[in-house]
Amino acid sequence: MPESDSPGTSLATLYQEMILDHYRRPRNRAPLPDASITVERNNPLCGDLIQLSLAFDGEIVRAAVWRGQGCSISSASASMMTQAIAGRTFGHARTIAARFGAMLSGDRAAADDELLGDLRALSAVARYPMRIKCALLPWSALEEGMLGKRGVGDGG
Amino acid sequence: MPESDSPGTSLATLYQEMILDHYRRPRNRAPLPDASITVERNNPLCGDLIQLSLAFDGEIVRAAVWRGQGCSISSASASMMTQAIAGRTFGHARTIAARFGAMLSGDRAAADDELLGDLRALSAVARYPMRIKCALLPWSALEEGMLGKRGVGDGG
Amino acid sequence: MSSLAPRSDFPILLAHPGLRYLDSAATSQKPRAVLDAISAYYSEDNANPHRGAYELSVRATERYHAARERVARFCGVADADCLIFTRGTTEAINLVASAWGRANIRSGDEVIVTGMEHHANFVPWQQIAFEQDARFRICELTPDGRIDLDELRAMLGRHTRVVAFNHVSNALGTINPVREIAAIVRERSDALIVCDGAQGAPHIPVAFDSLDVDFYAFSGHKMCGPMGIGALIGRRGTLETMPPYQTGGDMIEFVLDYRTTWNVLPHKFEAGTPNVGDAVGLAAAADYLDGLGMDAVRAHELALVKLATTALGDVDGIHIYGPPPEDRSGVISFTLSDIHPHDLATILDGDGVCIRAGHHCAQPLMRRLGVAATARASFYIYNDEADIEALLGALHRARGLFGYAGV
Amino acid sequence: MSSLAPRSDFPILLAHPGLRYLDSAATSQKPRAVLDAISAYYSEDNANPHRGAYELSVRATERYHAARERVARFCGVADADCLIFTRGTTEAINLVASAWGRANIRSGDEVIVTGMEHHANFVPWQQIAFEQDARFRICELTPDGRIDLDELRAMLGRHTRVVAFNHVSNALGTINPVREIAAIVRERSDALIVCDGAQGAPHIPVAFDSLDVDFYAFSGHKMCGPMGIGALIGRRGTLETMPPYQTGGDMIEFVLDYRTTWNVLPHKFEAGTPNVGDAVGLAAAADYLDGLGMDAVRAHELALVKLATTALGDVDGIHIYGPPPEDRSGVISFTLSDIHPHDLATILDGDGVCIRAGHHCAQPLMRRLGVAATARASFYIYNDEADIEALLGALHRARGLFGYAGV
Ligand SMILES: Cc1ncc(COP(=O)(O)O)c(C=O)c1O
Ligand SMILES: Cc1ncc(COP(=O)(O)O)c(C=O)c1O
Repeated sequence: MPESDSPGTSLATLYQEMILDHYRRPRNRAPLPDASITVERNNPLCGDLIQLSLAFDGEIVRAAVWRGQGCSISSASASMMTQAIAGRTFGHARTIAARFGAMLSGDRAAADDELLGDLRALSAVARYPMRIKCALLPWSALEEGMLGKRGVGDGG
Repeated sequence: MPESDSPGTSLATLYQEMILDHYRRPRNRAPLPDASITVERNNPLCGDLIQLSLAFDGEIVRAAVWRGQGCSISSASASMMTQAIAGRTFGHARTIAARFGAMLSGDRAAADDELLGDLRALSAVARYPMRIKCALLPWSALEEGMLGKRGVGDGG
Repeated sequence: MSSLAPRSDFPILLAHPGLRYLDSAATSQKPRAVLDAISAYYSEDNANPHRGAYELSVRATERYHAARERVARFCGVADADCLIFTRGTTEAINLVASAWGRANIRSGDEVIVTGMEHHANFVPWQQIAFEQDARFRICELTPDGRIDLDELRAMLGRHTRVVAFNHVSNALGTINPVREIAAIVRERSDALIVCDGAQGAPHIPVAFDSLDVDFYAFSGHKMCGPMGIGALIGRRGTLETMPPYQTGGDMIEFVLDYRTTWNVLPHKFEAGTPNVGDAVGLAAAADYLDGLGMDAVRAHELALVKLATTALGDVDGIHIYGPPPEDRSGVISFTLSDIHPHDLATILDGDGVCIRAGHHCAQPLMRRLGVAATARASFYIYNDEADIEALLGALHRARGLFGYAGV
Repeated sequence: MSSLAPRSDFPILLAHPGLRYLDSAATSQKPRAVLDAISAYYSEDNANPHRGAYELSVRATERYHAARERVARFCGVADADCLIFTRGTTEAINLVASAWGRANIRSGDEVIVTGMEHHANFVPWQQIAFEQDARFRICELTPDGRIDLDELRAMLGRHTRVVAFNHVSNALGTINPVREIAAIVRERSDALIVCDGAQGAPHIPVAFDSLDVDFYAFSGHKMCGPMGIGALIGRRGTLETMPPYQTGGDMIEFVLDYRTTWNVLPHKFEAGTPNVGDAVGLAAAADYLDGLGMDAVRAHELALVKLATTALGDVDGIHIYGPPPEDRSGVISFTLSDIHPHDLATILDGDGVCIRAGHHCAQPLMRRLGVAATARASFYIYNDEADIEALLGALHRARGLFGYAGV
């Protein structure tokens, strides 16, 4: 559908330099031989595939790396996510994930939340419903990877 | 559907005394121990069932009897049919069958054809498309019963 | 007594003012709202769902998703992923008999159906039992046309693998006590319980989640929806552990050269391009029926069937099958003297009264009733007292035509 | 170049004036005539066919019968009883793989498909081969995306039980030489030949009776018809000797307690209430397409795809898959530099250009092409040169957004 207002601007926001940079030079895209857990997530309807490996150290995500194939949105999301959570407690990682999810559902406050750091570059995805799944794919893997992990500061 | 003109008259023609008489006192409804062939025909969508037994004598249908269950139309048709063909040559039976079929497709001349005798009482069926199958059921059995029989006077 | 739904909501009743449509158990008529919903979908939102990366396709996907949620809500299913869209009841039951049956029914097992089943809930079980070398058993009926629960109790045991029965009989109208039957089965066996709801969902409030059956199937076309759509509802655990039915697009996860993995529910059981248009139509039908209120639908049919049973009961030579009207849906199945049901239907049609005559896709039941066919009038939301009067008048005419006195 | 069909015949194109719908290989849009035919059926003639003894039901039966004859005529089938209505291609192929396959494929047999099949013509064969302990084999493709006929020749032999291939590839557009392939197969084996015509029937004149394949399957929704309907065409001898697929109402002759016999063709393969509404819609679609002329349809698509291939071929970084446009249907499958097809589709959607991105339900093919996904534009009767210009413009914009020069 032709967009109602300035598709150009909107798309330029979606595909801003930060996203393309993470797409073309993905961070933490490497094997992790001593991974505590590896989770695979795919979108069977488009073929996108993310493999996330996490190494835990007590209550901390010591390392997070990924592999897979996907569009710029899912790749940038995975790349930034691994940056954002590495070295963080489970509780912190969960908070980031929740804020990220809120941002994608259109929560303006979340889109301004400093906590999200670079991930805010993905805020425009909220306006592209068919791409939200792409952005969330690595986070869904993260959720499963941390399943049952209780983090410092977790309420319950 | 309500009929456009005088449903009463039309239905009274369909269910005229002759039909009801054959329905209630079916002719040739009996076993035929020395049958040359027995053919079964059914209408799976309504459950009507006709079993037709024929005994042949050279090129003649010596005897025709039937059994089965069905509505007044299929029963009367079977009853009258067996009367009409018993003792006739294959060729003659086929001619009757053809005229009967023509009558049911609405051929006025056939409906007046003396050859059909009592069977003309079924001419009103032509106006009830959903009942034509009923009237034809025994004839379809006859056709199979005579398959491959060459009758006197058959053109080819 | 007037109709529950405005007759003017139904284009076909407007097109044929004299139509006395008493064959809704075969298929229902459609309100304009349903036809408009289908047209609107194709005129505004049509695309292949799940597959596109453009907005129109997202809209089609959302319409399809919303239709599933809507229909799930209609029949009391909280977890909408457990509602699989099928072509109708027949396909839904075949799905279970084939996919679950082939994986779970073994030699020596027993598969139980009842003597009142529609062919759709009889033949698939008969065939899968034969194929798996299991024993096919038929639970007989009481003289007034109910499932004989004592016999069922006696049949059940550790060999029982499946118990399949209908919620409501299409041929008799009998409303079966689903929860009671389920309790009886659960107490005596580990059998899978499959309920054919083709005549349930359209006529009675259904709350699947509280029925305690494993599968429930129904058809859209019998509940004001279009043909070509229906549903199978199952339990997540059962659906997730059983193999898929048809394979192809949409239902896969990975297709390797020599191995394939399956998508999640509900997609796993919906191979190929989904029927979004008709699903949207079925959702509109659910809106329509819930707008009337399913309790009101049931009350309306009950009132009509009581009225009809009383009125027809006075006709000389009539025989009405099944339990008393309180325990029947809006169905009245009967024979009249020696007038064959087909002849009856033709004569009634002359007065615009549409009833069905035949075995009602229930030959095993007909054998048990000792008849080849019955006549069946069935009521729905657009029927009214005038329909019953027309039926009665036409029956008297039939008697007259067949030479019975008193017309 | 203008569109072949008036764009104003399509309500959705009127509703969305800026829509550049280039995803007809996924599903086509519907002309008003088709939507009207469906509404008119439900508004005037709706009843359960085959079963009623009243005029309305006879009319429904006749409408259904006429729809079958019409669709049979559309695809060159003289014996209309050999055209089985299914939900679509996927169900049609599952029917053959399941009903014919279970009865005929034995341990040691070989089942051959090609590397370009849609999952609907791949997974059912893979699964039935596995189930019957047969060998599943994949005939590879030539570098330009055709079936490698030399390899096929070499694979065929007395063990070959089935050869299944598509008439036209949905992912590449390749038009396969059906008759030539059939001749190759017949010469070297007794295999059953199954042709997936999902992308054939909508786009190319099809005369089943002269194709020399055993089965041909297609979907209504890809040829201007509604979703929820399609067809399987078979040969009378094959259909008559194979067991039924789904069981239930309409498809039976006698249902005895422990045995059932089957109805004649086509009913034997159509269990349950048929989808008359959508069959009538599909017949209207056949009317519509024959009104344009299927030769004209093919010529129009060929002209568009040639134009598009030339125009897109000049875009820096583009890679187009499949054979030259003369041997393709109206499909152009491509990738552009390092821009992921999904991103491409999103950017194009900004200009109202709807293309599909992904594996196109052909993961085995994607592996062979060495990509995870392609972008695919596909043309139909309502597309015109302006659609191609819009596509081209949007591709340039995508390059710009991804930082490629020359915009
Ligand atoms: C070549 C091919 N085969 C099979 C199918 C499956 O058709 P359907 O989804 O309508 O069953 C499609 C389209 O999705 C196709 O393009
Ligand atoms: C009780 C019952 N079960 C199953 C069916 C089959 O439904 P469908 O023909 O819509 O698949 C019907 C109606 O025909 C029915 O009344």
